[in-house]
Amino acid sequence: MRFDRFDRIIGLALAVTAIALTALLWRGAGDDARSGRSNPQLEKRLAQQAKSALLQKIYGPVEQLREKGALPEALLKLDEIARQMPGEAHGVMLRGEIQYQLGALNEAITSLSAGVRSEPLYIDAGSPLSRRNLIEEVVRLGMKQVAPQAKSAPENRRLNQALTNLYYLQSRLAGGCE
Amino acid sequence: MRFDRFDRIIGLALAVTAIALTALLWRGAGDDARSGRSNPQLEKRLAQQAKSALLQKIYGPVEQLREKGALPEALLKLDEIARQMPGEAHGVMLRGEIQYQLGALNEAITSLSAGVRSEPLYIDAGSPLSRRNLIEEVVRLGMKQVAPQAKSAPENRRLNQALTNLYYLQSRLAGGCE
Amino acid sequence: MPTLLLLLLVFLPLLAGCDQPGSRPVLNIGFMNCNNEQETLARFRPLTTYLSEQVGVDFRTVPVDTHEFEERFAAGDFALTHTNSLLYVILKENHDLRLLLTESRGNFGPRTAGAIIARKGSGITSLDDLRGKRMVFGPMMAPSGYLAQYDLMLQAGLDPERDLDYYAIPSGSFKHEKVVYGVYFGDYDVAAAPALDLETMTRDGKITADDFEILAQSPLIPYCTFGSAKETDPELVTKVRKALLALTPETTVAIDGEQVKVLKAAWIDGFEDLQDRDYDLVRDMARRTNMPPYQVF
Amino acid sequence: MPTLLLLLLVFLPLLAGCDQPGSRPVLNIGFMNCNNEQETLARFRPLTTYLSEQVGVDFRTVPVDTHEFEERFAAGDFALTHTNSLLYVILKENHDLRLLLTESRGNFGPRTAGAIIARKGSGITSLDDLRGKRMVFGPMMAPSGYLAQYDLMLQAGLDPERDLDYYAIPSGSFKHEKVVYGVYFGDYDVAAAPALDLETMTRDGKITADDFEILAQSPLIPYCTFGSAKETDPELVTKVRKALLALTPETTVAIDGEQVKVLKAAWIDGFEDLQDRDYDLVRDMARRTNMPPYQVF
Repeated sequence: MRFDRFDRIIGLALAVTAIALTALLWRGAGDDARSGRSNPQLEKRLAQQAKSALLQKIYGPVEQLREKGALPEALLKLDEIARQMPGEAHGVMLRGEIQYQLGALNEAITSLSAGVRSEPLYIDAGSPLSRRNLIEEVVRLGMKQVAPQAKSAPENRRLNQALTNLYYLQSRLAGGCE
Repeated sequence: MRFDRFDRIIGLALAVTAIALTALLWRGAGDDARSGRSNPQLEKRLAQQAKSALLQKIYGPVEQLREKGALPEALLKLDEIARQMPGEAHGVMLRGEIQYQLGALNEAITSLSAGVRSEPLYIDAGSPLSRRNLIEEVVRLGMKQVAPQAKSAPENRRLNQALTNLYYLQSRLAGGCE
Repeated sequence: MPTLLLLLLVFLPLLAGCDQPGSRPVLNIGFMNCNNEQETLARFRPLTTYLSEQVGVDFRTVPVDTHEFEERFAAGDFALTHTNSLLYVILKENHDLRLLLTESRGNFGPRTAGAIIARKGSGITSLDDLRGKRMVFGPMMAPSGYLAQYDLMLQAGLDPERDLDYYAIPSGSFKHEKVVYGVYFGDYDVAAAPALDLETMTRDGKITADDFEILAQSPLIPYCTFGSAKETDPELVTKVRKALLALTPETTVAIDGEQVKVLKAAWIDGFEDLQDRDYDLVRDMARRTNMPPYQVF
Repeated sequence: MPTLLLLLLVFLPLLAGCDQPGSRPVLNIGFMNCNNEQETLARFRPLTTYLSEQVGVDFRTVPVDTHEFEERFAAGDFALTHTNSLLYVILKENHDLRLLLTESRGNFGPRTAGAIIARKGSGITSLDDLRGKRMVFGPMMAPSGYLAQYDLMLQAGLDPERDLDYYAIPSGSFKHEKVVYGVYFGDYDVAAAPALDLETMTRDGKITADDFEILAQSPLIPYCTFGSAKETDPELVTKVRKALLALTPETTVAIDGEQVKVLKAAWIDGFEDLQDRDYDLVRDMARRTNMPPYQVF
């Protein structure tokens, strides 16, 4: 129930996507009619494109603000979107990126690892969603700045959580599983 | 600790009162010097006067608003004072009076009985603080309007609390103890 | 359509994990949003949890925007409703909603009032001074933030549509707080402010009694109200009623790893047994101001 | 003086019943009031109760107004302090306060920033446009509501005392919210708003990102800070530190008949181990703006 309005956004998005996909598949049916079955590869790519378009639409204003350097405004816009979709992976990744750009390194690590945990595509070099370069940069800096702090303060739960998150991102960069 | 600022108000008031009383007692000392001891009756009356003056000072703006018929404003002023002195008996009695005048009978009963519980002088016909007439009027109306409702709804905790408060006020009017 | 399923799966984790229905019957309680959904859930989930425990069914807390409440109620979405008094009157008139109990809070218990305020020192001291002024109202369906004040003005011979310079309704959430700040900061000359919001903002120290003139205050009208759909099992309604009346300020419930006081969380002092005829004042106001359920064009 | 006693007895019931000291040592923690005492107590009494349990002494929650904090601290009233970063710097400089831990909250964790905002569409889009405008600041001692913005303006070659039409500080409590509303409702052209308040007001739906232009935002400076008086037993300070760092979002404590989450009640995400040199940014700002502890006349 917490995401009641989000329910509706998603409902709407699903409806739109359903119509678009039906249209696409119907057009595709001409080419594919011989085989008599749908193509799972195609469907997967279509789903990815639909999701990507939806994310673009939702987070477009954030990207625009970020591109013109209005980072505080971009962050506020994210806060606004997060009211309806708290914890949504794309928003969390964007937040991490802006936090990093504004100098909040620990918070960026928290956000980026949360984002990757819920959507591994963000670390996948081949994905259009990929934020791999950013993550590499953050991990490099984090290992230099956060890791020594955390190791010298074993009782500091939050620092050590940041370290755990760093190790997690590092292992995902190296291709490891959770 | 909840009444930290009230501590200070009271501290200040006590200091002022102390100075005033010292002055008075010192003047009185001329008359009373023969007996060589202070007069407990006199001291009690002085304390009552000091308290009464303090209450007058604190609640004066409420009384002024009430007298010119600005009841909602008077109530707001009480809300404002209640921030520093929640539950103070004089404020609670004034609140009850205004609630009654604005037609909130049950709430007036709650306030008036709370006020009398913490300061019995309010029901004492001889006290300068007396609100006995008001209480009589409220009890009369309450017995007519609230009591039958409460009796017909034995499961209604709030109505029956109002009835209990009515009985309490009635017994205090009759001179009974708690 | 596996694609849709895929898309659904992508977002599904976000939708899970609020109310966990068990094997017991699941019933929705529609709660009218005051400021926003998060606030509504934070306020009423403890109450809903308490009711589920007491009544032995799984109630769900459903936050509903005012403007879509009637439609969803008509569609049978809610076994019980928690709305303001005007929405109660509308749902009663159009869909036979049954009165359950009225919520009690603040100086006037189960009733509340609407005030028309101006900034102190503005020179505006009576309703007559409103002519040609800029006014800010609360949301259209708010009994003590719009209806009561609109009615006060009509009764005083003022037509808000003609006699004001203009009037506005603030955007976004926290509209009642905003109308007060709108006058406080001089953007508007006068505002339609619920007495209860003036009370709580004063108690919070946001404003003081000296900041405003109260030009007029409406009679007391019922505050937020629980109702039950006519289809809802009467025995269950009786149990809910009993459970609500049995609540004391000390009653707690376990929720999200905390043990919280139910009434405190919901900002409620208690419940009162008002009668349907107590809402006639609201009905009269709605008739005079041409509001639903009596609106004619 | 029996009369005084009598008077005291009359009011005494009002003063009793908050923290019940046992036979253990009693120590005060001074908490800087943000909005008002009630709010401070509601936020920090669970935390204080938790610390008492963990450390084995009776801590008392003492709300303190900003302007009297230094005097009371100097008088030895507080074993521990919870203040903003500027007050930490002042108490450290003048009374050798020791840094304990920094509170973490919001987008920037243990740090926060001050923003200068204008209403979208006002035509004000850069700091240069501030000349001749009406501005509203937060309270004088607020690092992210006054100090940072004042400093941003000086650094941009603007003197708030000369180059603005005028500037004001709102009265009463909730000053940070009021500066935002002051611009929202057009009473002021620009405001000094803490980034954290913009964040929470946006999350509450009170404002949207589109309502404002952010003309400038300061670098990140430390947020609220726990400190310990130099007289406080170092062993006890270590225990407090450990207890604070051990807090998780799930940690609860029994208080007033409820079992509540300590961090949630206090609006805190956690604690961070900043170093004193992390506060040098605040010191530089205080020097540039001629604020305490470096104020010269």
